[in-house]
Amino acid sequence: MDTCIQKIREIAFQLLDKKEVERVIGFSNGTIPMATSPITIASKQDTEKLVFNSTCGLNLANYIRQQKGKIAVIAKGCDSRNIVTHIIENQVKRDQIYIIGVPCKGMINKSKIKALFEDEILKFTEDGETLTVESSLKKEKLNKKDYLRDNCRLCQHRNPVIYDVLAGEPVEEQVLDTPYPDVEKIAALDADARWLHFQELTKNCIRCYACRNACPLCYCPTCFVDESGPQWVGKGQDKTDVNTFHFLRAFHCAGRCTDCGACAEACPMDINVRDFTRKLNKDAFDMFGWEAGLDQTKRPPLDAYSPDDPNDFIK
Amino acid sequence: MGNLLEHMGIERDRIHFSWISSAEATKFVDVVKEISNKVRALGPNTKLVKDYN
Amino acid sequence: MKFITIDKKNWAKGIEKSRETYRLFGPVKDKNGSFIRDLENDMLPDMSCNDSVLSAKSVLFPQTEKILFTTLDESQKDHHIMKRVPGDSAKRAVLGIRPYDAKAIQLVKLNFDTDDYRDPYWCDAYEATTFVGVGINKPGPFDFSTAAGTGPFSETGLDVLMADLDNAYLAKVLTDKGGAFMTSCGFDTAADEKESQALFDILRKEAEKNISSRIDTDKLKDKTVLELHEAPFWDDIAFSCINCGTCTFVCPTCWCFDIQDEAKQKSASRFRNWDTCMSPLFTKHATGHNPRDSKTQRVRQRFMHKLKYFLDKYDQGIMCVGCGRCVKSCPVNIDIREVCKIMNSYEKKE
Amino acid sequence: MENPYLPYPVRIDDIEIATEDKSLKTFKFVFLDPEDEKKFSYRAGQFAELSIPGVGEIPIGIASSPVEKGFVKFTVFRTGVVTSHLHNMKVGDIMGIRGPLGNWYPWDKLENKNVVIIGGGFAFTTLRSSIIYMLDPANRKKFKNIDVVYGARSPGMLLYREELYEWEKRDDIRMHITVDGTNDPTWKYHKGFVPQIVEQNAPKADADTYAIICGPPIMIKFTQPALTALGYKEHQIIMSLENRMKCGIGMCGRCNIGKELVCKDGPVFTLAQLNKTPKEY
Repeated sequence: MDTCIQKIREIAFQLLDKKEVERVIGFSNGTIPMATSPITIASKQDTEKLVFNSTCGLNLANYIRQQKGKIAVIAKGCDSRNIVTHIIENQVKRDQIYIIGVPCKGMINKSKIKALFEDEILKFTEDGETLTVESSLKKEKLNKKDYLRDNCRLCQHRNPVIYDVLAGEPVEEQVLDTPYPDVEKIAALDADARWLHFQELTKNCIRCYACRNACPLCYCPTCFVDESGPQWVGKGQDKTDVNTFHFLRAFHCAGRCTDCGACAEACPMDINVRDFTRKLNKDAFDMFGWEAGLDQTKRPPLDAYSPDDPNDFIK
Repeated sequence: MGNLLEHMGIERDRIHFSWISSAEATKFVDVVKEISNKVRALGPNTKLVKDYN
Repeated sequence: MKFITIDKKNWAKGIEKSRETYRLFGPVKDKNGSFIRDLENDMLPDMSCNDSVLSAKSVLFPQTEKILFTTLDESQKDHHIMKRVPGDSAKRAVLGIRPYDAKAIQLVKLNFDTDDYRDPYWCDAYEATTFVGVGINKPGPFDFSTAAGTGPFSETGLDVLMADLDNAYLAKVLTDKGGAFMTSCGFDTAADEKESQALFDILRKEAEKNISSRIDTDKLKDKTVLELHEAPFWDDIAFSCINCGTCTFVCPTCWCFDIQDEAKQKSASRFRNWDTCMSPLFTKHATGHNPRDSKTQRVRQRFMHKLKYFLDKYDQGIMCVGCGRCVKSCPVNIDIREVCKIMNSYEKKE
Repeated sequence: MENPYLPYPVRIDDIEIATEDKSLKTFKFVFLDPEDEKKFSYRAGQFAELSIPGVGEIPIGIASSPVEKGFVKFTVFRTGVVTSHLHNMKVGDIMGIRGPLGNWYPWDKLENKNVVIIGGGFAFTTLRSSIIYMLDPANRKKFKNIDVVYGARSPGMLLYREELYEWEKRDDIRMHITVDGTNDPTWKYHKGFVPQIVEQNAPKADADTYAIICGPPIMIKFTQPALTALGYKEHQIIMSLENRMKCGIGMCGRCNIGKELVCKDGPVFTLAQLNKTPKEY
């Protein structure tokens, strides 16, 4: 991916130079190791600030709504699928968005890397498949493949599904025999163990709503947890309220989630919120053969009625 | 929804979806009876109940 | 001034002994870091842990706290008359609190304990609490506490400051409260005052040398509120923000809260919960009008409050102790050090 | 010191529909414990939190006047969860009041001055409190001329109509009542928006004249230039703000404009003060 950044910068420069777009949305370097930050660029001189590497785990589709004029956005496979979902849901118009597609080999799991070190990481560099990570106590050379985020490990759409230009050669797609091993693992437990799993999962949740706010799907003007008349969910730390927030939010993403992993990436408490959404993704796939964001012409399954709906409650 | 709650460890029989027209009174009664019986068999729910102290 | 040496072999026993008088809080390791928790039964504080993910503010200011209650049952004599939840005035001690978190509590105190009103929940908890801090021998890369008016061995707000000397702790008793706690543990091996202080000075200097991260706040005071408020840089700072509450919840000095009522059957309760200026709901009027409707306005509020309004209002420095938690936790890496730099160096163009 | 979050228990003594569209009701409360009434000693311009257990609290300006004893009155617009619940409550119901909160109109400074009171719509509550206070026989001589400009959408939307017409008959207060429009041929007062009526009828400013404004943001915005045109300086324009509040005692942090907290440092500010703060209200 090192080479694609040159390409991204060139494309962005040209677009701004020729005034084809007003702004380019991409990533810039962060102020701390393993951090990148979404950035918007309006001048071609600033295109040098753009970076793209395997720490760009957020989803830039989250930044393209309600922008003025035409904008360009850098999109990984999952980002592009969320752009498709935005188009279907009338959040953006296709001709307002210039998509700079980036074939993606996966983003890294920052928590897993941090867990290797007793102290803070001071330096992180990436060279192809090798990650070099340094703290004051030690220096580790890691194989990127071993430190991918779970959603990237299980990703079957690494190449953008929609784009105006590609900033790199398409990468080989992974084909998985069991695309939902995580869901199956939980499903294999008995009911009480499953319950405990989810209780343990959300135990540290502080309801900062980073998961919701990092999610490109969560654009409701008033989220159900913020609604006061009627108030659906209590606002405190009661575990029932915390869980209700998580499973209802997940349900609102049913058939729309691309498993981009931005929710888990954003969580300051390292909660794998995907344990909720993945189950719904699997159901959407098993029941409707549906994966979100692949086709601009089809509405998500929970958004449409079909006479051959596999559910039996309509009888 | 039912699937997700079941996945989280809530018994499947505690949640029920049905399509009943306002004209189908007997169906409504039947469905409610069926659900009540199922839930009664499960006993009191302890999950997703607010601690209230 | 009194110094006490505590052999680490005696530490656990002493802490257990203190439970006769104190309810204990301290850092506990969890899967993604340490948390300050109520140390139930025989749990011991993890004194070796790196910084806790959340600060120690929750000991005095829990994220959710029931403050009032009543019955709605009209057959009861005092129905609909709210009463205070019986306070827990039992003595408590926070073990292993970081010096910057203790300083933060002093800043928060300016809000909760004022000439006009005293918040009884926070203040009662504060008065019941003994703060037993531990100096930071090796500050991490995000620690800019020395530039924020505290430091790895700062004594402000602590009752005891301990230094970790591998096999032993050297405790400096700073207040009577601290002395009482040490006595309750049975820690009474006095150490030589002069030598001990010299050792603390060395440790402090070593630790402070390790801090390379800093912020400059010297010019903030001289700028007007409106000059900074109307400055052109806020949109750029706010662009990446997703408006989650992470920065405010992990912050040891953020004290804003919400008050919410809940009713179940015949009982009604009033709670307070942490709130965040990042949420549009924070300032939204019932009419729908919102004085801080845009993300930029909310991000600006956070930094203006910490780095300008607080400074002007209390003249006690900025409302930041340099712990670096918000820098580490922000999902989009908005860095208060960078924002402070931009604000501090801003010169309005005529 | 007492718990500032603990409301005084009160009983609803009377409920009056205040406007023709029934969106506003005036509630009269009596303290269950007479001692609490003494503790709830307030000045005109202050507000209080009306507290309904299990539902929530709302900050509302006090409509009764310190010179009225034995009860407190609030006029409440039905808009959110708590106000809707309150509108459905009955005489005799028990709830709570927490306060008095915030500052008040600067009565010391206004002594021996001409006072112009300007209000619009629902925001006439603390202004009613102020007028009753100033007209009290013990107080009237402390003030020089009193002018009142008060407007609403239509005659039926004016608050405290009976009192307005009574004041109209007096010679120690000049009333300028206005409505945006009306089909009533017997309407004998002004027609037009408040800023325009201010410009036409309010006295020109001299060093001894102060204006007190309370109204919706749009009215405040357009009344300011009218006052400036009449020669009012920014320290002579006194305004009462409202922002979302929870604690009412300056602790919960949401109602700030710059370093000032509307609930504690306000709600009353001079335009001179407001011009130094961000316009986040």
